[in-house]
Amino acid sequence: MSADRPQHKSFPWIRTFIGTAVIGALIVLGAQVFEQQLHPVAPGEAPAPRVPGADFPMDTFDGKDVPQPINYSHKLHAGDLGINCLYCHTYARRSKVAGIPPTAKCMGCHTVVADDKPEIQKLTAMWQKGESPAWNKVNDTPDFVHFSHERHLQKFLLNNEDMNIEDAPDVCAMCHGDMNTVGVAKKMKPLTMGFCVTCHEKNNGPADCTRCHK
Amino acid sequence: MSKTKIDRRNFLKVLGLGTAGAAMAGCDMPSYVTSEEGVEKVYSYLAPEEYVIPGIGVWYASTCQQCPQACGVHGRVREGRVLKLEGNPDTATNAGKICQMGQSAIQAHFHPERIQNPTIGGKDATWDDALALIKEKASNASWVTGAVSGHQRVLMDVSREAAGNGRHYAIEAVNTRAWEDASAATLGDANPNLHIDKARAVLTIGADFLGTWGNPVQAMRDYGNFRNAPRGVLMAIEPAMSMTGANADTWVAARPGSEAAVVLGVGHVLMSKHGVSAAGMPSAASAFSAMNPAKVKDLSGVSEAQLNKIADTLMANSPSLVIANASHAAAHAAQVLNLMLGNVGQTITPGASLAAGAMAPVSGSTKDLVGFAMDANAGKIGAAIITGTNPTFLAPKGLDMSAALSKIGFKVAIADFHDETTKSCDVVLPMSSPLESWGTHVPANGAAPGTVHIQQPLMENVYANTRGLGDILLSVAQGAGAEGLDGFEDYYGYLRTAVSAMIGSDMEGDWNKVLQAGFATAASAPTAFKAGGDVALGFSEPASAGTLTLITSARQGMFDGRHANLPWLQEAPDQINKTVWDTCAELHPATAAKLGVKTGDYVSINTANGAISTRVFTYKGIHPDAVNVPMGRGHTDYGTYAENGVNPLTIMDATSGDRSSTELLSSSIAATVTPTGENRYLVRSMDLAEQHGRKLVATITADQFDRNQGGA
Amino acid sequence: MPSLLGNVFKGWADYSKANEDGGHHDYEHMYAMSIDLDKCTGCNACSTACYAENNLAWVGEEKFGARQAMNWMRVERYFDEPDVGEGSPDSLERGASFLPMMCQHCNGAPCEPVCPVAATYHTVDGLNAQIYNRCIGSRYCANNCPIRVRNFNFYDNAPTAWPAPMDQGLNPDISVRSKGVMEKCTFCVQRIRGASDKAKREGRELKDGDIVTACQQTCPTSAIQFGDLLDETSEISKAWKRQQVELGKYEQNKENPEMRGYRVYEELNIDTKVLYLERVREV
Amino acid sequence: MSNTKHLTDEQAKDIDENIAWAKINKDVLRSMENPRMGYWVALAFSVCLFGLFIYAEIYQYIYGMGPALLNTSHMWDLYISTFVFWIGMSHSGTLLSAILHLCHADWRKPIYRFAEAMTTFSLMTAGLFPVIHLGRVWNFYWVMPYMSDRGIWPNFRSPLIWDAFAITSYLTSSVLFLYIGMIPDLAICRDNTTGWRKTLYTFLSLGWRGDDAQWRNFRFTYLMIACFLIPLAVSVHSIVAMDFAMAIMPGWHVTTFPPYFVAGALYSGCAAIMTLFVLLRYFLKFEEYMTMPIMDKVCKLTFVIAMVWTYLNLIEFASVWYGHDIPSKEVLMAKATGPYSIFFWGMMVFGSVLPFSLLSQTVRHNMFAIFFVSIFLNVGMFLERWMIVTPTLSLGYHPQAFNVMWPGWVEWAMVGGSFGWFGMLFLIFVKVFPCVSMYEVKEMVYHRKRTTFADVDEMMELHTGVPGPAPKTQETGGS
Repeated sequence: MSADRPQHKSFPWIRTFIGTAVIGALIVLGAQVFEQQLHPVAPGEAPAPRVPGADFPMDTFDGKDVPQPINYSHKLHAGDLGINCLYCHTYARRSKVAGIPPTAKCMGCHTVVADDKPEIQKLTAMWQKGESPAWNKVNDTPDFVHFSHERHLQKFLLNNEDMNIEDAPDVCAMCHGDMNTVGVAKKMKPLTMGFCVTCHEKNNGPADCTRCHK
Repeated sequence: MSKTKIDRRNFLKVLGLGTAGAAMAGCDMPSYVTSEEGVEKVYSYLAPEEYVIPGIGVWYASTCQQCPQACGVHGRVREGRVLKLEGNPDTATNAGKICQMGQSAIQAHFHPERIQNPTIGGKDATWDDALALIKEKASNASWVTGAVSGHQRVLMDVSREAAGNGRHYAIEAVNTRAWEDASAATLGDANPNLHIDKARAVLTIGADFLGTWGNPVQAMRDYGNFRNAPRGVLMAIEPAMSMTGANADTWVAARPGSEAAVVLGVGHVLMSKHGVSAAGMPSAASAFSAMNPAKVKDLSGVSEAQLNKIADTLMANSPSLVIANASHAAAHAAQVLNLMLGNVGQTITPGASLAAGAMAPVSGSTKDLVGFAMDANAGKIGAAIITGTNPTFLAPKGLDMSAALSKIGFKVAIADFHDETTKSCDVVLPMSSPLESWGTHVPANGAAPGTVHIQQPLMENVYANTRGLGDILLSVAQGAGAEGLDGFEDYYGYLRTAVSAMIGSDMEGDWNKVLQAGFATAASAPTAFKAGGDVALGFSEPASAGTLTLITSARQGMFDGRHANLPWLQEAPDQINKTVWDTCAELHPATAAKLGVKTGDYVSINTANGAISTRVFTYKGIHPDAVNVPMGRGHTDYGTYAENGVNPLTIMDATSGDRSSTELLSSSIAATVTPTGENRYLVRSMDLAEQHGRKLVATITADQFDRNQGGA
Repeated sequence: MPSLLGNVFKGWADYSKANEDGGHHDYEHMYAMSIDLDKCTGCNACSTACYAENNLAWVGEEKFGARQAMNWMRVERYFDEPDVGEGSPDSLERGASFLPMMCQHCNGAPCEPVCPVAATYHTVDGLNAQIYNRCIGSRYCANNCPIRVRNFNFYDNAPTAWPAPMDQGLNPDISVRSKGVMEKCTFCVQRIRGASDKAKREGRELKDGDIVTACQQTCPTSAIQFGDLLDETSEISKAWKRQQVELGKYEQNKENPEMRGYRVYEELNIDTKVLYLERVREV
Repeated sequence: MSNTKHLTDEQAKDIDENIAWAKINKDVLRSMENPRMGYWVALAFSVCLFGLFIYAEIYQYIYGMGPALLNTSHMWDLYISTFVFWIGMSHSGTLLSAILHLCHADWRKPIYRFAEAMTTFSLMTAGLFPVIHLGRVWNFYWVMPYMSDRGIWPNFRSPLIWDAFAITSYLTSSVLFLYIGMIPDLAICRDNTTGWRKTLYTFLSLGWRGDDAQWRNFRFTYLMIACFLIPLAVSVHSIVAMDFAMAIMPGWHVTTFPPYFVAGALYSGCAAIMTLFVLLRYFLKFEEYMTMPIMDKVCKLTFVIAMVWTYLNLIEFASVWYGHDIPSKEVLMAKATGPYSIFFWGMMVFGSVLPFSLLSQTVRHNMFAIFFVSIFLNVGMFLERWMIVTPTLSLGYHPQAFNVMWPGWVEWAMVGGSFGWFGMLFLIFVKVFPCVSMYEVKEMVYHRKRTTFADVDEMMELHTGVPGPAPKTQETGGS
C-alpha cells in the first residue's frame, strides 16, 4: 500500500462488533424478561413485619380471588376478633404443613356463635353429614419443594426470645402477607424461588438445594 | 353429635386425597403452574385424634399377609394413607425385617384390579343377596383355603361344624410338609424351632430356608448371625441352585429325586468313617449302612469325595443342623442325622404351641390339593368355600381340577383378586386387603411362645364395598347358625372380645397396648420331644443318569404365583437367573450344548402331563440331568400384570408314588426338551455373570476371616 | 433491581467458594454406608424397599429389556470369583456372589463436574445430590458414572406405573420424577431431612441411628449399615476404622491386609462412600 | 507443480487468465438465476428430510427419549456423534478462507465462498444436536448464564457449557466472515438485479461503492476476522473433544483427543468441499472457475490431512495398547472385534486407506471418481465419530452395564433430517448469494495475467475492452 493514501475516519467493521455486543445484551435481557414473567415480583409496599432479627423481602403479589366452599373471613376472625393464627392453624408449629383446622374446631364455637348465618349453617350441615369442606388451596408450593412451617416458626417465633406467641401474625405475615386485612384468603406474596432465596440469604437460611428441593 | 361419633375409622379421614395426585405432576411442572392458587383441593379432618397431624406419619402395627408366615409389620400412615411397611422389631418371627414380598403388600393394597363388588354368577350383587345365597346353598360346605390360623380358623371351624362338617382342605404348594411329617415322626413335634445362628454347620437338602422354606425372614436374620465369627459353614445338596444354595460354601448338585440317597450316604460316611453311633435306631442304621458311597455315586452323581467333605465338615463343626425338604424320605433321614449328631436340643428345640389349639396354624400342603381334586372328582363335595388359595392354577393337568370344580354344585370364592379359581365360582365375595381388615394370626415357625399376631386395619377401605375376611367369615358363620356368635355386629367386636379373653383383660388400655405391640401373648402349652425317634428310612429311585427330569422351584418374589400380579415383584429380578417379567427354563450348559440351545432359545418341555414352551437360561448351578422351571408365572386370569410366562405346575405330577411323600415343590417328572428354533432376548437385569477382573465381589478365606474376628 | 444484582455477585462468590479444589471442605456430615457381602443373600428386599420408599416407577418387560429400568438399587449376581479364578469347570461349587449396587455418593464424583446446570452436586452432608427440577437431561453425568447407577426417565413412567388408586401409595416426601430427568439413589435424603427436623424439634443433635435408610431397615440379614463418618462414635465410622479404609485415597495401605473392607473402583480415585466387606469362602 | 507435464497447458492453469471480468460477473450471476427442475427436486427432498427431523423431534418431545432406544448405558448415541460430525465439517471453510488466505494461496479464491457457507450451515446443523438431545429440551436456556432472581448459575466446570459458548461464538464469527467477505459481490448483484433481489442486496451491501477507503477497511476487517477465526476454530473442536477427554470413561479419557478431533475436522471438511466442488462445478456450470488443477490441489491437501489424522489415530491406539488401562484396552479390542467392528473397519478403510487413491493422477483428474471418493471419506468420518461414542458406552467399566445397542428410528430420523436441514440451507444459499467470489476471481485472474502481460494498460484494454489509461485503483471491485 503506497503512502499517499488519504486518511479515513470510518471504520465499518466496528459496527459488526457493536452489533454482536447488542445481540448479546439482548439475549441476556430477553432471558431476564422471560424469567420475570415466570416469577412476577411487584415492588413491595407491604408493611415491614415486627419480627426482631428477621429481615424479609418486601415483594408482594396480587393474587386472584379464590372461591371457597365457605366464605371464611380472615379479616373477621384474625383481624377484628384477634384470634391467633396458631389457634386454628395449630399444625403449623408441629408439622411441615400448616393444615386446615378440623371442622370440630370450628364447631367448638359455632355450635353457639353466629349459628344463624347462612355460611355457618352450610358448615353445620356438612358437620352433621360428617363430611369436610373441599377448600381450594391458596398458598401452594410446587410438589418438588420441601417447606416446613414448623422450622420457620421455630426460628422466628418459638425460639426467638424477643417474640411471644401473640406475635404469631407478624411471623406468618412474612410469607402470607397481612391476613388480618383480607376476607377470603388471597395469595399476597409471590412464594417463588427468588422470594425464598432472597429471604434465606438475608436471614442465613440454608443455601443447600437439597434442603428445600425433594 | 352421636352421628359423628369418632370411631377408629373416622380419624383416618383423608386429608387431601388430591395430594398424591398432585405429586404425580412431579418436578416437570413449572412452579408457576402447580403453585397457582385454587388448583389443588384440601380436605380438612373432621375431628382427629390429637396425635394425628397432617404431614407427619404415624406408625401402626399390623401383620403381613403376603405369605403364610404372618410376620409382624409396622405401617406408616400419613394423611390417612398407608405408605410403607416395615418389620415390627418386637416380633420374634421377623424382628423388624420383612422380605420383598412384604414390601409389596402396599402395591397389592392399592391395586387397581382388586375385586370391588360381590358377584353372583358373574353379575354384580349386593352383600345381602350374596350372603343369603350362601346361607341357603352352602350347607355342608367344604372349606378350601391356604394356610390359616388364629380366629379366622376358629370361625371357619365353627361354621363348618354348624353347616355339617364339610372337610377343610389347606392348600399350599410352597410348604414344609415333608419336614413337618419327619419331625413329627422322629421328635413328636411338627414345628420345632431351628436355631441356624447357634449351629456351626448347616446342611440343607432341598430346603431353601433363605428363600421360601419356613420363615425366610427369620432364617435370614439367624443366617446373619450364623456368618459372624466363628463363622458357620453352609452346605447345600439340591438339583438346582436355590437362594440357599447360592449362599452355600459348598454346593453339591444331586440328580433330582436322589436327595434321600445322598443323605443316607452322608449318614453312611458318618458311621463308617467317623464312627457316629446310631444307637437305638437299628432300622435307620441299617438303611445308612446299606447306602455306600458307590451306590450314592450312581444314584445321584455325588462323588465320595463330596460325601466325605460334607461328613467331615459336619463332624468338625458341632453343633450342626441338617434340614431337608426334598422328600419325606430325605427329611426323615435328615432328622435321624440330627439325632445322631446330637443337634436335637441344641440347634433344634421344641416349638411353642398355643394352649388354645383351635387357633393353631393349619399348614397347607399339596396333599390337600390332590385330596380336594380327587374328592371333588368323586363327587364327594357338594359346596365349597374357597379363599386364600388358587387350586386351579396350582393343580397339575393330571388332577383335572377344572372338571373337579365343575362337579361341585356351589362354589363361593372370598378373594381380593380375580384369578383362575374365582372365574369358575358361583359367588365371589370381595375381600378387603389385609391392610384394611382385622385378624389374628399364629405364626407356624419360630414365634415366641403363645404369640398371636394382631392384624389391624391401617386405613379406610380403598374400595368401599369390600369387607374384611374376618367380617365375611363372621357373617358366614352366623348365617350357618354357629353358636355364640350372635351379638357381634362386626369382626372387630368379636376379635376385641376374643383377644380380651386371651390376654385376660378387657381394659381399653391393655387393648391399645396389644394394638401398639402388634401381638398378644396368650397362654402356651409347653411341648417336649419324644425319645427314640427311630424310623424306617427309605429312598426313591431317581430317574437313571442321562435322562432329563423336570423340576420346579419356588423363588422369593413370585412365590407360588400369588404375587404374579404385582409389578414390583415382577420387575424384581429372579435371585438366581435374574430374569424379570417372564419364565425361563434353567439348563446346565453341557445339557444345553447337547440340545443345541443357548440362553434365549425357546424350547418345548414335554412331560406325560403336557408341554410348555419357554426360553432357556444356562448356568452351571444345576444338575446336568435336570431342567428347572421356576413356578409362579403363566397365569391366564390373574389380571394384566400376570400374563407373562408359563406355568410349569400344569405339567408336573402330584399323584405318582404315595401321596404322602410327593409334594409339588419336590416332585420331579421325566421330560423331553426340544428346541423350537425361535429365539428372543431373555430380559434379565444382568447379561453377564463374570466380573471381568474388576474388583467387585472380592473374597477372603474363612480362616483369615476368623483370625480377624470377622471385622465389621 | 438491586436484589437481582446482589444475587449475581453473591452467586459468583458462592460458586467460587463451593468449587475451590472442586468441592466443599466444610462438611457437616459425611453419610456413608457399609455392606457385608458375606451376609448378603441376594434376596432383593432392599431393592423392593427402595421402590416403595422412593416412588420408583416400574417400567415393564419391554422397557426393562431395553435397559430403561428405574431401579436405584440393584442386586448383581456373579458366578465367578476373580481372585481364585473360575469355580470348578462344570458346577458352581461355591455358589454365587451377590453385590448390592447403588449410587456410591463418591466424594470425587465424576458426575458432578460435568453437569451443565449443576443439578447434581455435593452437599454439606457429603451426599451426591440430584435436584430433579433443575435437571435438563443432558445425561452427561450418567455417561460419566463408571458404575452406571444413574437412571434416566426415558418415558413419562408415572401414568403406567401408578394407575389410580396406586398413586395413593406414593410417598409425599419425594417428588415423582417425570420424563427427561435423571434420578438416582439419594441415601434416602427425605429420611435424613425428616430425622434432622425431628432432632431440631427435640432440640438436640442428630445421633447415630436416627437415620435409617429403607434398604438398611429392611435388610433381613442386617448386612447394610448406614451412618455419619464425621461422628466418631457412630457404628459406621467404627466399622470404617476397623476395616482400615480411609476416605480420600485411591489405594489403601492397610496394616492388616486381611481386613475385609474395600471400595469398588478405588483405582479411579472417585472416592466412593460405600464400604464393601469381602465375601468369605471356605477352602 | 510436479505433475504439470501430465496436463495440457489449459489444464495446468488454475484458471484461464483470459476470462473477461464481465464474463465472470455474467457467469456467477447466471448461476443464481432460473433454477432448473433438478434444483426444485433437490430442494423439495431436503425440505422433506427436514420435515422428518421436525416430526421426530415433536415425537421425542411428547414421548421422551425412550423411542430413540437410548438406555442406561448408552445415554448418548448418534445425537452426539452427529453433532461432532457436523462440527467437524464446519472447519473446512475456515481452513480454505482463513488459513489459506493467510498463506496467500490464491487458488482458494474460486472455491472458498461455498466452503464458508458450508461452515456456517454445518454449524447451524451441529448446534441443533446438543439442544434436541436434552431430556427436557424446553429448559435448554438454563445452560446460559443469565441473571435471575434465583441467583443460580450454570456449572462452569462442565464441558457442555464450554460447548455452548464455543459454538455460539464460532457461529457468530463465521457468519460475520461469510457476510463481510461477500459485501463486494453483493454490491455487484445489487447493480445487476431488480425486484426483491435488488432490495435485498441493496440492504446487505451496506452502500458499497468499491472506493479506495472501503476497500482498505474491507481488507483490514477481512484479514483481522481471518486471524481471529483460526484460533477460534481450533479451540471449538478442542472443546468438543474435551466433552469426551474430560470424562473418565475408557476410550474417551484420551489426551490426544483435541488435536485428533481438529485433524478429523479438517479432514471431513475437505472431503465435504470435494463433494460440493464437483456438484457445483457441474450443476452451476462453473467448469471455468472450479477447474481441474484446483481440485488437484484440494485432493493433495486432503491426502495430507488424512495422513495426519491416520497418524493421530494410530498413536491413540498405540498408547492404549502399550498402556496398562485394562478397560481402555477392552474397549479398543471391542472396537476391532466386537459387534461394532464392521463400522470400525469401515472407518479405517474409508478414512485411512481410501485417501491413498488420491495419490493417483487419474483419480485426481476424474471428477466422477473424486465425487465417490469424497462421499466415502465423509462416510468414514461419520463412522469415526460413531465409533468414538458408542463402543465406549457399550463397555465402560461395570460388567453389569455392558450391552450392545442399536439406534432407534427417532435417532436415525434426526440424523437424516440434519442432512436435509443442511441441504435446504445450502441450496437456498447458492441461488440467493454468489457462491463464487467474483471480485476475488477477478483479482486472481488479474494477478495471473499480470505475471504474463508486461503492460498494465494493455491488460486493462484487453479485459475491459476500453483503451486508454488504467483506472487509478489497481483493484477494481464493484461493477
